[in-house]
Amino acid sequence: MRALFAALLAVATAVALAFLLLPIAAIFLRVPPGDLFGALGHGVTRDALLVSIKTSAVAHAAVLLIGTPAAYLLARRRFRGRGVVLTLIELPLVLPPAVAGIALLAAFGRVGLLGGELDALGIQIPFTQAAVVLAVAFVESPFYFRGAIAAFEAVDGTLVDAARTLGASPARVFLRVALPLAAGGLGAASALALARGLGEFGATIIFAGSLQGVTQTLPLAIYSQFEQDFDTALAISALFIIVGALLLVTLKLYGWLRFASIFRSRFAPSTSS
Amino acid sequence: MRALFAALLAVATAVALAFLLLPIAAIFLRVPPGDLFGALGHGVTRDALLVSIKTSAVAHAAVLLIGTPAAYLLARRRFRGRGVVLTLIELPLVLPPAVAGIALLAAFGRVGLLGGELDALGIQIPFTQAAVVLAVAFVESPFYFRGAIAAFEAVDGTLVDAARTLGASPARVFLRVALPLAAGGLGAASALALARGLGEFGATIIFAGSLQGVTQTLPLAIYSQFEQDFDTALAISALFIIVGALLLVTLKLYGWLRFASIFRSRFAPSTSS
Amino acid sequence: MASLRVDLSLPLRAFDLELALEAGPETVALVGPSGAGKTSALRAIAGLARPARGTVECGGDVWFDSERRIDRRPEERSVGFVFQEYALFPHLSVEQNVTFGGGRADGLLRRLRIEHLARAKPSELSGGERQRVALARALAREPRVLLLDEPMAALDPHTRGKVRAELHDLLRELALPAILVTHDFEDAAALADRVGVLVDGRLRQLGAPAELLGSPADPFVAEFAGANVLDGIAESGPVGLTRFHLDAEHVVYSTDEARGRAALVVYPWDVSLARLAADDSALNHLRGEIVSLVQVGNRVRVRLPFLTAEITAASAQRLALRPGETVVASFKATQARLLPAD
Amino acid sequence: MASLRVDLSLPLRAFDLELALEAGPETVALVGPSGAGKTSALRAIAGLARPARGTVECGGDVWFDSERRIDRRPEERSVGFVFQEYALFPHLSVEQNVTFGGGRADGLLRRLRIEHLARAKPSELSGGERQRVALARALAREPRVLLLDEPMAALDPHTRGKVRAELHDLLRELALPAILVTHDFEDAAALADRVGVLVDGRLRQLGAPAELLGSPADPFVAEFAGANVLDGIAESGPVGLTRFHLDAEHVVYSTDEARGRAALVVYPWDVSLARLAADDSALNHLRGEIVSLVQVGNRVRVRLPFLTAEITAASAQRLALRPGETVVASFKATQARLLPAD
Amino acid sequence: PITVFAAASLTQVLPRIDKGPRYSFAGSDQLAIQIQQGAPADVFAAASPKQPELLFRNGLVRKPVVFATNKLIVLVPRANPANIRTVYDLRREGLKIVIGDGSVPIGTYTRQILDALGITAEVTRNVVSQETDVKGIVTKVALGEADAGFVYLTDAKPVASRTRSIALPAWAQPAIRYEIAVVKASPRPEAAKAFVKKLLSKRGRLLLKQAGFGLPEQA
Ligand SMILES: Nc1ncnc2c1ncn2[C@@H]1O[C@H](COP(=O)(O)OP(=O)(O)OP(=O)(O)O)[C@@H](O)[C@H]1O
Ligand SMILES: Nc1ncnc2c1ncn2[C@@H]1O[C@H](COP(=O)(O)OP(=O)(O)OP(=O)(O)O)[C@@H](O)[C@H]1O
Ligand SMILES: [Mg+2]
Ligand SMILES: [Mg+2]
Repeated sequence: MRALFAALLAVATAVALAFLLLPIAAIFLRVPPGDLFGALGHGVTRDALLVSIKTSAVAHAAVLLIGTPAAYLLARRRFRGRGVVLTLIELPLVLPPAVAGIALLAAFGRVGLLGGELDALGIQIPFTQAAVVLAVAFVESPFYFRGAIAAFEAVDGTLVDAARTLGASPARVFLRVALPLAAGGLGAASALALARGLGEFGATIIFAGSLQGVTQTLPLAIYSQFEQDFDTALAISALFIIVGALLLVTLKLYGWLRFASIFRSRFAPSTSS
Repeated sequence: MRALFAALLAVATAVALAFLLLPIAAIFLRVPPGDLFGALGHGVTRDALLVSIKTSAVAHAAVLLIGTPAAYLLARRRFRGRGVVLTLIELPLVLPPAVAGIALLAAFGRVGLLGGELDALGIQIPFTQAAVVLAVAFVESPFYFRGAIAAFEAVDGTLVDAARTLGASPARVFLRVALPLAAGGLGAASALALARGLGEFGATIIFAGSLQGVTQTLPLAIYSQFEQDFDTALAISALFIIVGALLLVTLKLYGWLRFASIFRSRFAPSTSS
Repeated sequence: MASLRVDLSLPLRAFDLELALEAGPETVALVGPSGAGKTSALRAIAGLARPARGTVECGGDVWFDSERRIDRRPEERSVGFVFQEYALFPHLSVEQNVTFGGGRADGLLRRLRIEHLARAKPSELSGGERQRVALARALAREPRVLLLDEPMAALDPHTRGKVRAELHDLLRELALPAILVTHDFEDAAALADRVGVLVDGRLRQLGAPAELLGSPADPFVAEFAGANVLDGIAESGPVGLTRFHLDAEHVVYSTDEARGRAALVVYPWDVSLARLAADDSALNHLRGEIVSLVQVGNRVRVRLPFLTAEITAASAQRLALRPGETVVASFKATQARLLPAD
Repeated sequence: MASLRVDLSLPLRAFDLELALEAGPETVALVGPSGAGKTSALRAIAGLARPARGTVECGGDVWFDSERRIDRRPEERSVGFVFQEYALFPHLSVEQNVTFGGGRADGLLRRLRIEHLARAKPSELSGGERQRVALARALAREPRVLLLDEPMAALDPHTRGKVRAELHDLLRELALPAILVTHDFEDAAALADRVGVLVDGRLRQLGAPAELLGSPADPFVAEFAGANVLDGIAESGPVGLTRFHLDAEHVVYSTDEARGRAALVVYPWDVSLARLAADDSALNHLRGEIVSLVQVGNRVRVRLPFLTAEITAASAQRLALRPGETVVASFKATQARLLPAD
Repeated sequence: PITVFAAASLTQVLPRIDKGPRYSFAGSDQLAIQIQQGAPADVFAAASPKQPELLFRNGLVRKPVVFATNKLIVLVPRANPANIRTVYDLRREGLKIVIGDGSVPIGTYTRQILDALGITAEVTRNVVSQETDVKGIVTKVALGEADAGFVYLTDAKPVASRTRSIALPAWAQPAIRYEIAVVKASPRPEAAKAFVKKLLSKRGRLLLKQAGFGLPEQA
């Protein structure tokens, strides 16, 4: 009985890991190591890599900058319909990428909801890097939100109370207490979101199109490569997986430390203050 | 200063919500309510809906059944390289759907890694519903894993110790203590994973193809509808959003209760036992 | 000299907290069982909880007044709050914790003998050290009122004695209105000028420790102060005495007046023990088997079926008491107070 | 009758826990400051922590033996464990909690007077009730050893007194080997036949409460037992006395032998107070200002710069003591024990 | 029933010709990849000769045959905000034009016709997106995001209500041939061949014509 259960757990874990890792391994087995870095040679790949990095960085920064305070508010305020809001925030998760793309067009496109207003301002989003940024932000932000709200909810309320009785303004409470204490959770959420954003494909191609050096991200490049040269496509994919893995590892293992330390140093009190 | 900060939070939240919800709202504005339910009339839609429900259900069941014990083991055992494993599990998150599809083909395809073995067993996975199930499971399981592991880690260790001193076997500890106590977190993770699985597109179309009534899920149907009748496609998209929303709400608000109660009733001790 | 005036009603889950008290530059302790509303009271004073109605004033200015719609934010009230588990900021050093609200740390750290810990993180401190850091932090902004929520609860009794003494001296020096929450009557007696017993959100009694010991307002207070509380029926007895029936056969007498259901209160140290009942009319006798003997300091607590007696180790020796033996517990009718039953 | 024999060494973060003790059908208390290793000791006995070496035996059979590579799983050892915060299963009713390990609940619930709570969830219980449920659960499988980790700590002192008494009786009835962890010496003295003082993983002393009070092995134990501990330098003094220098001007005498740095131990209740030093050679006198007066029961604790005296409320009255006044504290040289300094 | 892998642009017409088989519609190249990976297809109908010929060379399919031709058109939103009348208007600065990626047939054809018309440079300047998929082009024009896009004549049908088509000079049209081939691995070669026959039959050709396809001169 005992042995049975132990075996059961072990098997389940083995199956799960095998299932998740086998396909990834398979890709590598398909790719001659030469191609792997050969892929980097491709102008297409390099351009795409740059676009991906640039757009992900901007999108992620935006998500952090806006998402963090928003998550803080949603985590601390208790208002009616809060549950609904929290659910709505996760809605984009359900959308098939194509639908997400259409949705973005319907909202920010030339003939979209805000098309007129944006036009008036002389802003045109579709087919620009701005569009890529929006698409990436749209698909990744729900992931960050989830994690960030949870992280802020986990911050011990009495520490906040303590800060207030010590005369700290809400802003100070946020910067000096909530943020540093939530840093761990925020870091993890940020990693997850960034990862998801990097892999974004469907929404981008519909909302931003695909133009080398402008809106063609790595996933788009991979896709267009399939049509031409399957092996290069695989090589780029493998490359992509490596990048992703490195990203996850760094962010997960060291990210939150950095994250935390930033705030500590940045907002650490000085007796003179 | 105080007002400023309060305003800042409010604005951030408003922007975030607007950004996430506007596109979704926009789609509905694009769709005449008539079409919305007209869409349900389409044979294609109905078939796709069925396929989606069927495959998601099976995939999700599999993920829960295998993922839960695996998550339990990973959450409780402390072994070297645990961090690595936890990261590998999240790797599929980074993959662009298309790459995921290729990866699955490379692993389970006829000429894939296991192609020979599977052939020998007379099993053919690609382009069958089994393939859809695998694709969905592959993209959704990392989400469940993350949540489930966290949920199990959150279970108070002394409760487990208590159960053991009361003579409970590991299996009993799992069923009677860990599972019910983690139910809340498991429910949430399950909801997120299911949502993600429903929207799956890229991996499915490559690994399972798009055969109406067999492997054509709702997202695929929407895509192929663009080819035939644009407005219907939009309508189905809108429909899809509604389904997704309902799903999330029910699962999030009531799901975990059900989840929990299942285990309570199922595994509740009876003085006779 | 600032004084704190509180008169408020705060709705809690199970009941409303009704608190009215005024404190000059003195320490007032709030004691009471868990869930009585002690912490809630402090939170209301600090502005962390909003009373349904009432007023909170400190010296001249008004912190809260439901009628005048005044409700100053916690950060605008000048309170020093020491939280139940100290609530130190785990990510900040001791010094950063203390100076969080502004002000300088070194003076306080020296005074509380923790200057050598200035750079340490709270997680590296012992319970006693944490408590001092919490105090220093609360005092750093020179608050006009000090609120302490079970400052000793998190300490092991070994450090507890020391810390209690230090805290006592500190409170005397500061001479501010200080509200000290505890559920230990001894802590309260040791640290406070006045003690209020809070039960289910109501102040049962407020007075000097000796007062509560000497004339407890109700059985609950008496029990809290360490007395034996026996339930029974009172009826008029011989000349100016009240006859009190514990049960069918056991009867005792009290000089207090009472009729019907009542509670008889007698302190363990007013109960003497003997092998045989000395025949003395004014004395109450209760015969019973010794359940347990516990030495505390130079005294021994002897537990009997009805009550507990506390006698000197010396006389316990002399009587050579053992568990299971039958003894007679005696106490004067004048020391048997009668209170209306709860 | 089963007896528990423990002799183990368990590596902890800061130090190794070295524990050797044998317990018959009696209650042995482990007291000590926070972090001393008390909980770890219980965990090792229950099989929740694995010692580096040693043996754990109960009655005939061996639960752990590093040499013979024996390590029975917790679920296969027959221990009843009451955890520090009770660790009741929040999702199960009281009855389900108690019967979790099998066995029937009703008898125990009745005996512990909680049968009316059978259907309640732990979250709906008071501290005292939780503790009883935890006890019932631990006893349901009729364990051969009972381990209690601070069973009283989570109680407010009001319920504490009652519960302590009940627990005492229960332990007597059960007559099992029981290890009771607490960091309160009074609880230990009240509940245990023998008390072990654990500090930094080492048993400083193990004996009957009276023994620890009467002849503490070291200053730490003495302090734990409530004594004044004064540091100073000892040198040979007049006829069979040891001269003990507290500082430049203050000197006291003891009948114990000691040289060099040492600790002087004297219990508060052995210290008497007077306005003027009675001239009595065998008596030690220390003059000082009263720091504080605290009434505890019918006694008053008077804190002076060097030590604390405990006198009867009556004599405190007679002397009309006030904080700030100067008094003379006296104690016999025979009551001033000298111990090697820590 | 047999399984037919067919180019997305055949989504509507094939079921009309024969509702028997199971169809999987996708980009011709995707289908090719899937067949290489062992997809259980019996018939492969592609929007260009490229992939069928490739698979034929690799011995995965039998000899492909041409069964339809197609034309390129310029698709513009019904509102036609850029007011485009002829292909030459596409040279105008600041337009938003969507074309196929060089890697997909629609892209290659588009480049050919632009060269033929000699307006490659000017038009390419206006290209805002190179789609890997005709759907992408159609969608963007249909939603009015792009001013114009080059697509197959047959792709205009589903979005007729939202767009208008601008014909391109016949002399510049590249030869766009749809080829169909029976997959070698097919377990039901007879049924597969039968399907191909149906497609080439009179009725098949008629329906293809109605759907807007051109027809190859009978072999
Ligand atoms: N924010 C709140 N809203 C409503 N009721 C509350 C709130 N916080 C606590 N309570 C309830 O008020 C009662 C008193 O809580 P409080 O913490 O003040 O008790 P306490 O005397 O401090 O107890 P303890 O001695 O255990 O700290 C409890 O029954 C609690 O459930
Ligand atoms: N699993 C562990 N591994 C290593 N060290 C541990 C472990 N658990 C606790 N410790 C350390 O062992 C020491 C004793 O811990 P323990 O909980 O036994 O002390 P304790 O006497 O029970 O304290 P308290 O009275 O606060 O409960 C502490 O310093 C703690 O940091
Ligand atoms: Mg409290
Ligand atoms: Mg402990």
